[in-house]
Amino acid sequence: MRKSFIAENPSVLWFLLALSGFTLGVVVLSEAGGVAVLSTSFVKTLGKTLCLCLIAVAMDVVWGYCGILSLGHFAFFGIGGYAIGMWLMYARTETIVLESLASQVIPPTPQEISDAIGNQIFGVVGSSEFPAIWAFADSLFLQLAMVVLVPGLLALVFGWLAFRSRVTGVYLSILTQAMTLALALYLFQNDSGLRGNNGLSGLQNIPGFESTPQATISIVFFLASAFALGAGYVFFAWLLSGKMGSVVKGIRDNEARVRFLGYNVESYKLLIFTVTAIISGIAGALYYPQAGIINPGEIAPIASIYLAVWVAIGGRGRLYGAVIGAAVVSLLSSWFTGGGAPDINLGFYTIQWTDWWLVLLGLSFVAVTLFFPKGIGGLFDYLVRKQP
Amino acid sequence: MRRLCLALFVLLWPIAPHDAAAQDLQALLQQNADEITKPSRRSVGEVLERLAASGVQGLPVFLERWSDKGVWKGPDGLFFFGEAEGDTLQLTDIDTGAVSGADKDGFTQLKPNGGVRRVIGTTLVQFQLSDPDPERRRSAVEAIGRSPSAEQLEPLQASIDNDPDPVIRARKEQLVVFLSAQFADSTDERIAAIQSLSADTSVEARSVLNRILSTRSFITAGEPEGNVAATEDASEDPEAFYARLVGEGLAQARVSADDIRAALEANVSDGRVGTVPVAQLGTDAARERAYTGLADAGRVPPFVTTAARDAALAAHRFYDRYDETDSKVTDAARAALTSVEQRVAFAQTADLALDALSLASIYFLAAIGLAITFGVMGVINMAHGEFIMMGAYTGYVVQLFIPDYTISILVALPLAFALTFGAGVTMERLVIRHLYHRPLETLLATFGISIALQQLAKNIFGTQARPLTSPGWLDGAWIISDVIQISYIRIAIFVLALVFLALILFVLKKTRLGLEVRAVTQNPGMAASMGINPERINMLTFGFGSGIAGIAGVAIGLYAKVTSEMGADYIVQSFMTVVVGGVGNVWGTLAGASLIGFLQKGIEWFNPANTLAAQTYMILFIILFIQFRPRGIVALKGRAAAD
Amino acid sequence: MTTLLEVSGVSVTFDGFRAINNLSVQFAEAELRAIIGPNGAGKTTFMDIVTGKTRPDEGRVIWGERNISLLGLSESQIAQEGIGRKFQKPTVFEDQTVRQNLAMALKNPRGPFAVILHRKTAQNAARIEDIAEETGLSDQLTRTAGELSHGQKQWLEIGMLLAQDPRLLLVDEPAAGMTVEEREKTTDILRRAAETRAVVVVEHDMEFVRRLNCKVTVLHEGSVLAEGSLDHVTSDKTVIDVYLGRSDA
Amino acid sequence: MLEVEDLSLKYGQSQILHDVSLTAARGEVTAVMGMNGVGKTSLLKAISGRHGYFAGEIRVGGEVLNHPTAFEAARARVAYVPQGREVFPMMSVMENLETGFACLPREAHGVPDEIFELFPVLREMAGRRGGDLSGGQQQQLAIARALVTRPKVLLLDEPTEGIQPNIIQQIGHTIRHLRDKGEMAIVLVEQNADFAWRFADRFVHIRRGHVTRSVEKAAYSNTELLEDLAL
Repeated sequence: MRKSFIAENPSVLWFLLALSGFTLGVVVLSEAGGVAVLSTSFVKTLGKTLCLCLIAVAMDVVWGYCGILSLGHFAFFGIGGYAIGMWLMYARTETIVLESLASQVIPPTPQEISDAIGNQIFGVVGSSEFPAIWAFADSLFLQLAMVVLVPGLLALVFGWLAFRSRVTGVYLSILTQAMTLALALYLFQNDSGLRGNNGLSGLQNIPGFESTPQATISIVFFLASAFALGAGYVFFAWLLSGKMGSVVKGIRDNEARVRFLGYNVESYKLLIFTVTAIISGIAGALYYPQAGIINPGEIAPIASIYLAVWVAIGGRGRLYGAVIGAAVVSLLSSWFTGGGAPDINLGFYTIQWTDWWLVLLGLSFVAVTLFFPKGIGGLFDYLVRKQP
Repeated sequence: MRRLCLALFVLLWPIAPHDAAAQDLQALLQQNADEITKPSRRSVGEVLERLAASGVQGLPVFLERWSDKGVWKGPDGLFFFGEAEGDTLQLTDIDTGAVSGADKDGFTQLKPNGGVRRVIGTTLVQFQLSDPDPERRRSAVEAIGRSPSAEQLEPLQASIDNDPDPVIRARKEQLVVFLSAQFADSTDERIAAIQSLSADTSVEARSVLNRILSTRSFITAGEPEGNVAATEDASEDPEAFYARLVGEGLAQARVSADDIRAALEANVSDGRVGTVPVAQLGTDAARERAYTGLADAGRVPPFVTTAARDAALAAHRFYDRYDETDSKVTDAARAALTSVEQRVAFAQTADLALDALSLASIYFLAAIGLAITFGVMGVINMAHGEFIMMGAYTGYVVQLFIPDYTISILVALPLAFALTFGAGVTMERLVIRHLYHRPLETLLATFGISIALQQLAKNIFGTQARPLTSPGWLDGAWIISDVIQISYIRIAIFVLALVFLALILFVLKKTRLGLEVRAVTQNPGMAASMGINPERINMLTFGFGSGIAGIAGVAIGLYAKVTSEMGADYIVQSFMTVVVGGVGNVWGTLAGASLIGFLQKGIEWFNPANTLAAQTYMILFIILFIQFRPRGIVALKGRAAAD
Repeated sequence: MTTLLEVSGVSVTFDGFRAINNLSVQFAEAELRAIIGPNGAGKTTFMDIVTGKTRPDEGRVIWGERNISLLGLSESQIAQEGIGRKFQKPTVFEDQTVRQNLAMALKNPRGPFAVILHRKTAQNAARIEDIAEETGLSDQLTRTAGELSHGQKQWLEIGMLLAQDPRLLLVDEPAAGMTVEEREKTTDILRRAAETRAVVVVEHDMEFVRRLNCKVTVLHEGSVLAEGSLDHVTSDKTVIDVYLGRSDA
Repeated sequence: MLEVEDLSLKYGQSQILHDVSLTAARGEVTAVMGMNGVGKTSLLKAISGRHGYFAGEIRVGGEVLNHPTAFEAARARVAYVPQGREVFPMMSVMENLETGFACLPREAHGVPDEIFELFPVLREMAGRRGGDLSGGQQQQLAIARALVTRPKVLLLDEPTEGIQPNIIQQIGHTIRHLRDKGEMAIVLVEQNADFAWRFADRFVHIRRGHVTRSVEKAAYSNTELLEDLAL
């Protein structure tokens, strides 16, 4: 069966080959790999980009394949980041606190340790109590479970409400945007239990590996991200390869027809919505340890809009299109906004790309929507069709 | 007695000028020279009474100068008004007003102490209450309002009837009630005054009642004494109550976790505390054991056990006692305060409703343009928020050129409309037109425009907030009572929303354009068959909707900050307004805006400190609301609603 | 002949307009039936009610030997009960191949997890071949449905209905826009299908109905005007009046 | 006045009309006859610009309308009364009539009294919403609305469908009155044989998208008409 799956989907094989080649190249060229052409921070950028590609693939499945323009998937991404961030921050603070308490004459009690950690983490929002949602923060296993469970449950409940009442199209998009905004506003509060707009920080320090250089850690996370992207890609390609793919695309193209064929459209949408939310959460959990910091601004509705932009530019309805879109646009973004692009001197005005990149992005997005609805991925069709 | 005397005097003061010639002030002062030179808080009252009783002229001026340390005593014992200039004094005769100079030597300045000055001040106020100058009377009345005291009651009462100014008289009457409630001699008088306050929601009246009801906490081993306000239940928070016992010296302090650690740290020897090895001290149980060992050895204070604590608490009663001893008075005050608080709550509800109304106006202004384009063309314009922003920046730029805020606003409103109208038409022609019947694509393309416009604004105007100053006549607030007030700017926005509602209804119902717009909304195909150019209507509608956004931007900019991101703050709310209200319907948008405005204020009322939480809950509510009314509050029925 | 579907006393009103007015009609197992009637007679609304798209204001819709009421069921549940529907405009999934279209319609478990784990079987493949054969699409299986001609799309949709293996097939204007040869072929497909199940055809084209050679129900203003053979109903005076608009009607 | 030559059109991929030609003269009523679904409505939609066509030519008063949009057809004075009336449901009767001003110069804005004389009921109902009228009243409103545009060609799609007999009579008389005025060509799509026979001057039969007969009333008989329409 696996053989036939690959045989029917040669693009999966090509993608995995390309990803492996890229991964190998980066590892060899990194500081940890010895050649040290790529700086650690650039390896991190690449690792983060892979995570963004993964969520873009999820977005493509829910939008490009199932026709639900969700403006909420970055919220799930953020939740995944918060879930892992809680453990990272707790465990690291615990290490620091234990070190400082070790110099005391008598050993600390568990209560004293917990108070000290709470003080460290929540002092910034004027509190030292541990909120209920941190109940499992000391357990890596449970927080990893949260990475999957919280986005999954949220998507399940929200999706059930939305699909049940047959909210579709533009309305659904706006509803998902409202959900994202509600979550962001909630997190912005100081008493949300997640440090308000300070967010969680110091996530690049992995507890237990304090002495490992960041160069090595960055490569480990890069590899993990590459693996997650590859696995996620294959998973979605497999999910959509057979009859499931037919039904899901059928829902996108003609929901009523699928319903009259006897399929319960709502449960399919719910499944796709929830599964992609979970993958988004996993992508977030890999992204933020590389980014080092997460705050509610990351969840703001605009982030999910950018996600849609990547997928649209890359080409909807094909998984590699989403990967290309996310990689190209987000890398270009960091190149332009990071001062990598040379300024253009017009004589009377100098175009600084740090300022003008977003204008360019916005307008090119309009152009893509108007003139190239198939995005960059559409070029492949063109090439493939030309050959025979 | 003294008070009555004074009152009588004050009453007669303006009408019956005494035989001034009979005695001049200097002579009178000389008779009381000792007390005046060295007044004490106790003696000065009698002196003042004597002075006042004489009815001599110029006394108020003297009292004022005395109180301000402006009276000097000469070597001959005469009093002068004096002003020191270096070593010399400029002297003014108290009776004649003749001015002379003198060397400072030999003169002593009278420096009454604070207590004395207060007594002088009180007497002075009594004079001022009947002063012919209304300004002085007013300031005297306000002085009483600021620091009321018992002895002011009678002179105040006495001065009412002869006051020619109705405003001051009313204020005096009000203050008399306040003072009688607190200081009247008979209980009945006080209760009557208190009862008359039960309809007064002013902060002052409430503070009078609260002052009457002021309490202090007491702890007793026996029965509570005096006018008991409430007894407290120590079991609610035993530690806190025990701490009060400790604070009163009635019990021994509990040993805290910190105390234990400090004691243990101080008593480590040979790696042990008592018999417990230090390494084991990482649990509360072990620490307690070690501490008990120390306590048994008498080296640290013993534990106060929980049982001992509870026994101590049981042996004592905690209660609040009114400072006012008469329970009839406090009962009346309590009843009056309850009634006042009910009224205050009612007024607060009204205030909240006004607040909600102005918020609803803003949402209406922000959303109506969107509703029009959405309704007529089925197009979602994500750049609508950026049009709001453009309007606000237009206002800002106009103010750079036109310094007069009133004129600049009047210029900015039409200019903002024109600019955003143009922007809307351009966008419709270049982008939207090509994407009809592809609503999700329109959503995306307008995202792109929104991103570009936002960054463009950032490039031009920078990231910091720009001011859009409202004209002076919009500053301040319309104060209806101490509880209900509403700023003029919000009233202006409310009026603007009403004007726009009227304008939009007028355009839609009474103009040729409106007729054609409605025809296209209801049946685009048939409208075209009637010769209506759908492209022109779409273009104009889009322009009109965008233009309104521009005007909304000016209005919002007046009370909120103008930033490149302000559009994003309103866009989701605007969509919610349209979706909740029902698409393509002015009244629906109005209903949606009202619902969201009132809802948000309502939630804020439960949790006033946190507007973010209010917004979160509001959005959750809306998500649930759409479950039950997916087509919004005002859902069009039948053909017009199809698709 | 047992009753498969019984519609009795059904009425539905849209904004004061009575689209269906106290309609009662029955269909038997393995029956071919044509429903004709002028525009606005309520033919499409009748189908909407049976397939669960529209909820009637009153009346009963009873299905099968277990006498299930269809009114409480969702569209997908009704489809799973064995009622297939073909729309007036051909609605096939144009992005997918003919084979995928048919595979999606094949009678198999409809739950998402069953669908994910569903793998191709020889039995299913054979069934697809059979249906393609029956609808004349054998050569087209690998083509994208969007590339088919109008007639082929109509057949594909009928094929999808057959793949569902329904007990009742509701077919809305299958011959619209077809050439003469295509019409004939469509008639054959429908008549063959009706050998094993009930097939209800809504059609304007009298010649097409004549060729179906079956019992005809005439709808007018939301209720049944006449029922019987085509010759019987076309000689019915009220039917002629409705169709030809005799002013003395 | 109206000439249609070899018109062919498709719905999606199915061809509905094959080389349909007809001529409608000023001061005449041309009846387009045929069963449901033969393409009569499609023909009117093509002429009124509501649906595209892929071959053929449409001329009004000798001028070619080159694939007009609905708006352009209206400007060329082709007025369309669609099947199902399509009055604007949320607008008053008066407003419905006023939509017809769109293709008139400003000075011509005004509902001619003649319209209220033809349809007195509309004057009574002027303030009522279009959606609240009965079917017959809506039909009268739709015709009146078309007349407001001062048409050269009036396209009527089944004006008698679902309407009580007395109103049918009234509509018939209106059509006759308009014909006698001789200002416009009237194209009447009908299934009602009696009605068509009484008010039409020329008959065009369409069957399966082809014109099967085109004949003047003088050379035709009621019996032949019924035969042509036979079920």
